[in-house]
Amino acid sequence: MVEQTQEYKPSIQPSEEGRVLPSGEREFFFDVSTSDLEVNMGPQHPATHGVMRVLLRTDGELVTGAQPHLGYLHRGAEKIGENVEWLQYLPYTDRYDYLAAMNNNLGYSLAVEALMPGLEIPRRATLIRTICAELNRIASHLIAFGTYGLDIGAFTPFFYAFREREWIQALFEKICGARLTYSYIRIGGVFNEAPPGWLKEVEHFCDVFEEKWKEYYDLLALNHIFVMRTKDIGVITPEMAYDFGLTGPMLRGSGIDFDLRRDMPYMDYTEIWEAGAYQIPLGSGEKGTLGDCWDRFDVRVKEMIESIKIVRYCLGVIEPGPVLGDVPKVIKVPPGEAYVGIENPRGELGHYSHSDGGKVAVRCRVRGPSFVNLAVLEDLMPGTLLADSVAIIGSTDIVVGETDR
Amino acid sequence: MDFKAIYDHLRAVDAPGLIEADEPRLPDKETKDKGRSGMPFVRIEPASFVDFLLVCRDDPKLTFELLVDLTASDPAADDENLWVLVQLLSVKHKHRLAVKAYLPKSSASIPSATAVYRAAQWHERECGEMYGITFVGHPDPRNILLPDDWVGYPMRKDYEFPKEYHGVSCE
Amino acid sequence: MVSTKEYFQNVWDALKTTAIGMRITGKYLMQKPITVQYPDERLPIPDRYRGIHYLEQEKCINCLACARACPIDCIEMDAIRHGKELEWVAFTLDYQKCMFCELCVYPCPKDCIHMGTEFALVTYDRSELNHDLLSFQGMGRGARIRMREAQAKKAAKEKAKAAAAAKKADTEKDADEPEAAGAGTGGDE
Amino acid sequence: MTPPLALTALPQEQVATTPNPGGNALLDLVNKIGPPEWIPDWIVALHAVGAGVGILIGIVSLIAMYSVWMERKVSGHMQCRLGPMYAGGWHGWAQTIADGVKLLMKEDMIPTGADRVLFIIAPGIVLASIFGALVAFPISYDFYFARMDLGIFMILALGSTTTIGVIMAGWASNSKWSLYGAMREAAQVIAYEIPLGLALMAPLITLGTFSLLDASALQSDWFGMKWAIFTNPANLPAFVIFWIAALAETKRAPFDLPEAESELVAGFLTEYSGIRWSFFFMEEYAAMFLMSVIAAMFWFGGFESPATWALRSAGVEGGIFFGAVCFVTLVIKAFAGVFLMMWLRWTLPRVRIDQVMTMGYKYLTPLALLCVLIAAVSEAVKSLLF
Repeated sequence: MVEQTQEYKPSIQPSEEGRVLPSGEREFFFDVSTSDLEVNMGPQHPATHGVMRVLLRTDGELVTGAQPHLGYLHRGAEKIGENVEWLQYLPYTDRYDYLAAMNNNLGYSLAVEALMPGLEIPRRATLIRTICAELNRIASHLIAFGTYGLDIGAFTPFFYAFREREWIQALFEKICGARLTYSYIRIGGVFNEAPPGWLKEVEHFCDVFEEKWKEYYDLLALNHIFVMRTKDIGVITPEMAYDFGLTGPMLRGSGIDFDLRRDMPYMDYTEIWEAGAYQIPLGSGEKGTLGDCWDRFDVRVKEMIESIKIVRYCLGVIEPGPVLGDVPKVIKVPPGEAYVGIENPRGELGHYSHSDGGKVAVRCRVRGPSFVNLAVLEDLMPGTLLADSVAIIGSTDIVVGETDR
Repeated sequence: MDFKAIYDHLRAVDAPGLIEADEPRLPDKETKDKGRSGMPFVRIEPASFVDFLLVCRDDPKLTFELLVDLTASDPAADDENLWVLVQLLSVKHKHRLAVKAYLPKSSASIPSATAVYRAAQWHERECGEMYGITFVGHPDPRNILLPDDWVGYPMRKDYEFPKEYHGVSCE
Repeated sequence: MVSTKEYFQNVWDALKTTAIGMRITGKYLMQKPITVQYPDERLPIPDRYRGIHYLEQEKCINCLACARACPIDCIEMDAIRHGKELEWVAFTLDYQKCMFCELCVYPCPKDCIHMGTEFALVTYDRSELNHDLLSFQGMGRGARIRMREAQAKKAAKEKAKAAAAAKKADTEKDADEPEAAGAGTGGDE
Repeated sequence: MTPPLALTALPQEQVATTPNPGGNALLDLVNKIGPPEWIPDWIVALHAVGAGVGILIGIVSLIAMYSVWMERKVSGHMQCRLGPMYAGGWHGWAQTIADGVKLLMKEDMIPTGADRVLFIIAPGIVLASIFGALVAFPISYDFYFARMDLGIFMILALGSTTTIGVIMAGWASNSKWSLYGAMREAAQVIAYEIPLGLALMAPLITLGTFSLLDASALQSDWFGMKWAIFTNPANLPAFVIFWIAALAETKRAPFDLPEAESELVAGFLTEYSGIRWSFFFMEEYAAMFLMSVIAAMFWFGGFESPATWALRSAGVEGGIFFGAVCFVTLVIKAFAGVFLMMWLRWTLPRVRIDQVMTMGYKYLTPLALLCVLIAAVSEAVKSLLF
């Protein structure tokens, strides 16, 4: 963090003819005067990743203050949750973090299932859920990778990232019929069985992706200009990360070894971890300071390859079987409250469901990781250059659908 | 630590404002109790909210470094209380704790947790605009998601949807 | 200040990583693109695609299960019952609201509402998006064009088939009994 | 004392291959046709100049148009896409023409609060300066707009005048983003003029001339491959430095800071639309072409290639066919340069403004000076040895 203690001393000295103001001060006339410039970055700006507005105070190229303004995409999703049935709320969860809709479905389903103690989730359903969630994590990180390149000014990686993302979307299209808002993982399992040959295609994707991933890393992450642009920028110290409640890659980028999949396991992630299928990439401060933008970016890029490993493990152990537990057509949830946090691509996605035993939720809270991660912006921005502010916003990897809900 | 151990430890260190633990229970037909599923809670006194969080954060056996979530809930339109719910998470010990405080709807106010966890800042702004809860000592108590001139607290159960907003019909 | 070593290291790194990047982009310059020219070529649409609905009207029993399952209440249906027969008044789906979640498909007891593969919903007027599922008029321009194309194709196929059959019949007739043809014509006379 | 360096030692027989030193080929052509006696000379001259301007505008428009099309195709294929495919039929060759027509038809918008006069004349200044610089661009040995002994000086001087237009555009737009773009442009161009000029010194020392035509003629040996980049060890690093500086001068990625779209929306172009915007666009591509021509002329043999050498040894020299071969050689070389610029653009991320300054002042300028030194020393050694 750079301390902002600059004061301006105009090069032209004030003239003697000044008048005395009512406050007793003397007013001088300057030929040249400087002042901070207030710039609205957004609501429509290429670097804000949606309709978010950041009010910047700049001193030339130097940013001296930043204030995020949210709410341009506020749709009252939590209120909707109190007015529709449990299953009917599922499509709305797609629309928080629209880049990782499978994970949102999963989080919501797990939160509702936590209130239904008798419900058994078939093993095949769990594995398909894991595969879908991890594939969607890759798809989401690909966007993070591509758009971060775009923020820094490299266009081509964005298209390479989209090429693979399109493939994942085509896979999802085959399994559930939608490309973005899947509504596939539902309470009690998944909506329908994977079509024949789908798992083979996923395996093929894994093979190809591992090759392409190396190219991504060479093309963008190790590029000298990219490294120079992102190292030592937006440093989040571990203390700061704790204080702001950061989760996910933002937390791991600061070198804190914490992943909900391993440390507070849900579904079958314990089994996968114990089988040694994946590691948890951490920010290392390899290129600059620990917890800078490069570290966060690096964690995201490396997580993609770890997700591939998880998918491969699941493909190895999956067996035929039912994919939906014993769920009635109109779901009635026993009274109770549950909070379930899962590892979304952006951090901990928490769903707090409160049921009074009826068909409709009493409270349907979503703890969006982007919302929390964005708060750190106010502290990171001052003292950086204008171009760095873009790099910092990009490295938080927010989805405005989730910050505003 | 599991919830039982955390609760016992909180009792042992005499955490300020701790009232009771609310654990899930099976339904009981005789007392017409519908039971409660889900997760256990700790209920605290709203007045000593900040002190309680400080204990949770700084006690070496608890070390809840992260305030994951702070939200409110309006259980029913005829209920006289609002709930404030806090989810704490310890990275070191890998455990969670859910904290709940009851606030009367007539005067919903609670000390702000911003001094303990800065993560609470935006969550509190959201609770403030959605439920009309006053967080005493919050450094920046503006609306965050709603426009500054919004009337009413939309997430309350007795909220009535406006007929129009700035000349735009909402029917 | 940077040290001398760092100075030249920077120069070297910049040149090297630029060369690596250029190798990758240059490689793709030589490769075949992966995109398709959309209106001319189309990617195959999977069977489960969630496009515009279609309704098997004769199966429907007006039970309202789909309308009730809809999270946004975009399905409206009404029918008058004459004994076992249903006289349909309306079955509309408002695509201004619909979010293609497929929740209306599962509860159907008669399995009569489906998600189609048509996705082109562009219209000149919002009111056109309130589709009447009872007729094809509501299916959108692209759907109508493709429907017409499909019908034309089918008709052409049938015509060809009929022609082939006729020809085959003719040749068979010719081959089997050439006199019979003459007899036939004679009969006509 | 050593004898005078190669700076003054122009091989006379090679200079003689460029006829009519100091004249204007167009004027000669008009004179050859022989207008009636009663038409005053100045009218003839005016017509010649008019024809020259017409040819120049035609060339610039064609270059800009096809550079844009090429950029879109190159970027498309690098990104596994196709780029424009419809307009015109074959690979969308008419796409830029269609875009140009669209831009002409667009509403002419001037933002409220803009300085109208500056806003309107800024694109003109930008375009005029690049046209001015292109006057020194020779089409072949016999056909050029102006033969100047200090041609490269004029190109550099007029080429950097575009900055004034850009700053005017940024200031006049009454937009904060535009102002940022203009200020960045000012800082950047000033920083990169120095290494650009210094890097050019190396081949200038090698060749010993400031004139584009002479530079080309001097590289005609060795089967048309006596290119300056091979004849002096300092010229390759000098070319790299020149190229980086040229990217910065022409506002191309990774130095497209004045219009950095992810930071400044579109920089100084934010408020421009329609035909005015396309003027800036044309300037960018014409400048790219011009920089590539300079590189081709002073490093890569100019008009010279084995083809011209073969023609010359077969006795075909001068005349339309030889001129055409010269022109095609140069255009191929220049478009190779343009392609290299595009390749770099679609590979690299954008540099930050302080890094741009650091790179210009701390890396390129000293290294360029070193190149000049090496070039001079090696030329001296050469003139001693041979």
